[in-house]
Amino acid sequence: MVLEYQVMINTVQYAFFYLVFSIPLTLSYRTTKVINFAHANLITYGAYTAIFLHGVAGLNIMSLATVVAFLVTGSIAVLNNVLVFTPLQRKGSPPSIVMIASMGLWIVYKYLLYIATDIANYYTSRNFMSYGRITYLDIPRGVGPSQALVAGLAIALITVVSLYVLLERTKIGRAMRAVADNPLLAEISGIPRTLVVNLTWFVCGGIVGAGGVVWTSFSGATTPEVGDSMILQVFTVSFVGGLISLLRTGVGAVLIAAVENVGIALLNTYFGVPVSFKPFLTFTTLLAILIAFPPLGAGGGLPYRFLRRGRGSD
Amino acid sequence: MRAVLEVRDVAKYFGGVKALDGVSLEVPETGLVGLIGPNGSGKTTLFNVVTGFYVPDKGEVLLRESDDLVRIDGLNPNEVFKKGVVRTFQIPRLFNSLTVLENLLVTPLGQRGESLVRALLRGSWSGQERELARKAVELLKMFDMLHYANSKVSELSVAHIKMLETIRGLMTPAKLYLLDEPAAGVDYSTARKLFTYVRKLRDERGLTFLVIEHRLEILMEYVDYVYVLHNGKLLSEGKPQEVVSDPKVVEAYIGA
Amino acid sequence: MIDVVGFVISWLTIFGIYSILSLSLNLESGTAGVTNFGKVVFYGAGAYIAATLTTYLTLILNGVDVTETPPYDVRGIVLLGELGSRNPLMSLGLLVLSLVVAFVIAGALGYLLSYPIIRVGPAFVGFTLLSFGELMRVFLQHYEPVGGNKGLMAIPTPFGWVAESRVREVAYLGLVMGVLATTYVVIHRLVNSPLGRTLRAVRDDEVAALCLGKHVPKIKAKVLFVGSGFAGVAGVLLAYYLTSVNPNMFVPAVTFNVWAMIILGGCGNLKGSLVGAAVVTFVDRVLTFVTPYLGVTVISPDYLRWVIVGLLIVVVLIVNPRGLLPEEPIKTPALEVVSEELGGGSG
Amino acid sequence: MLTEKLIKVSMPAIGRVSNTMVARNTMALALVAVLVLGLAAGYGLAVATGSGRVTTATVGGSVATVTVTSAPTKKVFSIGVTLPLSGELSSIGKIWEKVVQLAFEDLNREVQAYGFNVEFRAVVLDDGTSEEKALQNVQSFAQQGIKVVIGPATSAQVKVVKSYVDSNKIVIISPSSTAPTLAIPNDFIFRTVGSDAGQAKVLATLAFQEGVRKVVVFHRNDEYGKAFADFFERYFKELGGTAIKIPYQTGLPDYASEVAALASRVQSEGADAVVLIAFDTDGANILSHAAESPVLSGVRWFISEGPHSAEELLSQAIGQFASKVRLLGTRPLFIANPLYEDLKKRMVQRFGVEPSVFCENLYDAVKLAGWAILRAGTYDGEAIRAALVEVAKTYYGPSGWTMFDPQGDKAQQDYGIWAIVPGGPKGYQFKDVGLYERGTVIFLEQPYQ
Repeated sequence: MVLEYQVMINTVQYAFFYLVFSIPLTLSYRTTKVINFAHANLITYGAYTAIFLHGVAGLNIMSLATVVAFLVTGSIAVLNNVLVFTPLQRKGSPPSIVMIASMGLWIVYKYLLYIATDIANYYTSRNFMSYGRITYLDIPRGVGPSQALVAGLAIALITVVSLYVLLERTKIGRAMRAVADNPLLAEISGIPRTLVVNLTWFVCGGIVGAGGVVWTSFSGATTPEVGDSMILQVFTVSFVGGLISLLRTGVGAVLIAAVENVGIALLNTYFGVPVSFKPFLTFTTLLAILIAFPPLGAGGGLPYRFLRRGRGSD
Repeated sequence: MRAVLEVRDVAKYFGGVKALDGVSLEVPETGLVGLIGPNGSGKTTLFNVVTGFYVPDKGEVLLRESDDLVRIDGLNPNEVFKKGVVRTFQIPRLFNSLTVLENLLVTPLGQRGESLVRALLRGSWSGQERELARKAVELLKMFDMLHYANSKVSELSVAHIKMLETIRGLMTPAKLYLLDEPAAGVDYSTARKLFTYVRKLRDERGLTFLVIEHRLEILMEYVDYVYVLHNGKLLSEGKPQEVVSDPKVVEAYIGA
Repeated sequence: MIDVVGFVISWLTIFGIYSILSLSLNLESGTAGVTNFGKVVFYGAGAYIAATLTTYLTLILNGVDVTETPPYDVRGIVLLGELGSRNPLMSLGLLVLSLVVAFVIAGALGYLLSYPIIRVGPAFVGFTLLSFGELMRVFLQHYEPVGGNKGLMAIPTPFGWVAESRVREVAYLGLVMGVLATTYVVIHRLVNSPLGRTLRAVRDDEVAALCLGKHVPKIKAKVLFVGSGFAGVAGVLLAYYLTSVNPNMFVPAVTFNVWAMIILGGCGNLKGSLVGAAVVTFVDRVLTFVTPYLGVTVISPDYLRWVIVGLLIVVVLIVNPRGLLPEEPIKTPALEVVSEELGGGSG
Repeated sequence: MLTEKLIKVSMPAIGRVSNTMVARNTMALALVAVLVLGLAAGYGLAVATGSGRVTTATVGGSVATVTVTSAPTKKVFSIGVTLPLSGELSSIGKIWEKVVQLAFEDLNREVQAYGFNVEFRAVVLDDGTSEEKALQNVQSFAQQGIKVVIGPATSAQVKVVKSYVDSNKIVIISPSSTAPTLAIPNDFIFRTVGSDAGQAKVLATLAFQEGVRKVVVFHRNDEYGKAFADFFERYFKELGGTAIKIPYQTGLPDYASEVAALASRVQSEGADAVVLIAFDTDGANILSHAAESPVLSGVRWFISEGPHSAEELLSQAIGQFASKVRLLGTRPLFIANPLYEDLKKRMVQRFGVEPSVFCENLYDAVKLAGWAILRAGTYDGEAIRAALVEVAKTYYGPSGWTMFDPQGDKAQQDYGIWAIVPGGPKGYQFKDVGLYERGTVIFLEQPYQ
């Protein structure tokens, strides 16, 4: 095997990131039926919370950054919901309109961050348009795995375990699932839907932001485009899960991470395929999956919409 | 009387739930047949199977084509429509941003102006369009809705929305009309009016109807045959007065 | 002194190109409800078709061996600069050829792309098309015959043979306006026809449309054919206007700009698309006259412009999803029939 | 100064407006109205500053005020400057903006010292590193009657404006476009920097001279990276080496997978060096991942000018990596040029930033433009073009001699060798350690022990 061991480590590392970024996407879509473009901002804002803490306030404590980022991006997600998504849904706007509104939000947040980086640059004369890797004080380092791998593992584990406990073992989690399965019925049976939805947004937004913090300990240089340039991959991962299944989303995270790391390294080393084909590989995988296994149920196209439980089987 | 629709031993399962479990029924030509049953008894599922939304797990759905009965299960909803089955929905599915007139005009098949090239040549379809518009006007007049012709659906009352969905189906000559609770949410006199129209259409034009309805007191007055579904199975069938006096039916309704 | 005529010409030209895009997007997304986030695919395809056809054919028809001197090579570029403006007939012929081929190929691409997108629900359509745009960009970057990363430049323009630059600009503006008028008439007719009615029905409720016998996937494919075809034509006009294409011009941001135009103007209203395109392009241009004198460095006006655009999208959707101009009723002879009846009834 | 205050005051005001306008129908329209009014006001301001006898001119930057106290008949020439203040190159663009400010101040002082009663004024626009915007900016300049434009930055942008400026006779001086496809004679495009071919040759010589025979060229998959890699391969082969090219996609969130694939390839090919052709963000990203790879830490690294002066490269990890792999880079530079050292010093004094790549080329572009306008004697594109060629023949600036070749590109570009060494406020710093002279690289010092 000529493949560098780094390829394997990167696969694991990316799988962690995709997991942490996609699971909340799937969960928030499942509960609220909003295709959220502004998901990209949550990643970026998480990362930039850490960067501003580091570059402006001089703090490099990851646990602190993670908590702050969780609060910041969680609040942003709730704010989006309260100010934009809920009013739209209440007016009976179709999902496509809500999606386009989230696109508007995405643009706003994106350029607000640019403005913030410019202001920060003006006052500190540091370059925030491209910010080098942050070495955190509170994560073990030295020989062995990198900080990002340790933190990535931790955050992925915490996310998966806490979501499992939250969804499966608590009352709130059951309420969240009930809202996801049948919002109308949930409301009738006395579940405070608004609260549950806002809570979902907060948790989902917060997890993504925390993942963004870990990103700053991994990426060689973070830019305000980080979320945008990753959003298609993150959506691809969630699409593998049909935007419904958290388990399949996890499988998608590993699959896409493997395609992007092992796949391209193999193709380059043995077939001379340029490394620059990496995005091509990702999107071809997405299209292939969509064509071979079209999503069923609400996420499916017209011919598949009513095949929720499969043709004659299940 | 020959059957227009024949459902033979149809079953449809959702996970462990047997939504339909071996249902057989017939709708005769120019019949006005009722389909009743408590909530969750599989009435709408049956409509969905007949109109191609679901593929039955078992059994056949047959539709008359001149002298033969042909299978229509497994066809897509649009193909089922082309075969001559028109349906309405329990929760009306109208085109909300279109006017009442436009809603009616969507229905007819074979509109020349629906082709990409002909749509550009107004002359090629305006004659047909006028003809269809006159037909729509006639129907609207019949249901006393002409003055709403240019109103948007969102401006209509629930009763009118229900009526409009039924009228929309009538814009095309079909072998069979499936009406899913046409009188739900409609006041008593309007509901009676609606059923009177349906019956008149049946009598005058020889149309065939299969009607799901919860308001038995109205339905029983108009239909000539009734099927009762319960837990995905056929519980009873017969003339309205026979069914009403069937103790099994009474029990099912009270039990539910 | 400010050259007002020059300003108007350059503004109207870019307005025209964007209007064609916004009109076609309005047909697809406003009227038929296909959330097309991959508009840039067809725009880019059109631009590349024009660039490739024009550069290669100009060289070939002038007897240059393109295997020796390809148009993306510096020698080819110099030759194109010399040969491109010699023969009016050739320039105009290549224009017509590019327009036709771009419409057909971009349209066919749209038609074919409807295959994967009808397999996925409304939630996925936007992203599927968006990823396809990125796929195309990566492909173009690696495909050497269309210049790869270099792209193609020195594209001979249709009016390159006109000596006076102002006259040339006006002629090109005329061409753009002609194409825009054609687009408007065609799309206006499509919308105000039984087809347009069916499209709106599909947008409102595709399940109900399906139950009324409409072959929804086929209808969407048809719409994508027309919309993509016109986007391809807009791409042709862009390629001749910029005289240069490269893969990185066709990024998703272009699509979002067009979306902003149709949302501000009103989804479903064709005049709204024109208004949206006019406002956005006009503000952008006027800003270039103002910003140098503001002396701003801390906050880039460009960022501020995007924040405002984004906010407007959100606000318009919340306050009035129909945009500045609401959708108009479909104008067919049926309206006359009804008004006769209604008039006759009351009189 | 005043305008800066105005902006600072009006920004929160706009913010307030946008926060409160959530729910009312009229507010959307109001916002449009605010925008339009703002534009109108700004426009009035523009006209006022443009036509009146204003003695204080704001030049691009936020703090710059060129106070000129001279007779009211002074002639004012506007020069357009289109810079990538936002978008991909914005971190460099921001430094360039300051260079422009400095260059115009110097230019004005200089011409007035020579007794010309004129003033040059920069009309700075942001092109967002986008092609369409670059054209829009150049058109806008043209419509304001401006005949000389500095910029745009990238070759793709220059290509887009080329047809327009050629037919409208507007002189374009790009300080950083290096694409060989733009080496076209008799047009209105000038470039004050040498083409990639020259630097590729220097980099190939450097690598070969350092004893490297088989390299993997890891390059941006864009016009710059591709052309550079092709030239490098050609020259390196001529010298007798082997080069394997691996392009990587730009604009990615991170390059870890690419670096790992690079490592696999380096190992499987048994290459003894990596040549990295990158910009600043991607370069820094790649280097910091490479620093973690034992394979990539075991081969030599050579770098193009792109990542030079990027702040992220001065981290401890990359600094240590640099000395381990004895990282050397090339860049266009007339080494030990006192004018360049002076520019560097003044940039640090004035703005607290070191000049980044192409700053000296930009500075000279401004100076050349000014002197060419004076030499032409008339504000006319064709005359200025002719004058520019003449002026450049005898001009010597921070970038060295600026003579143009027949294609309008810098005829003689000198190249320097840089390294990352310990020192400076950040722990590590960039240091120019050698130069290229007649086919060989001469080291002035040995950066790594």
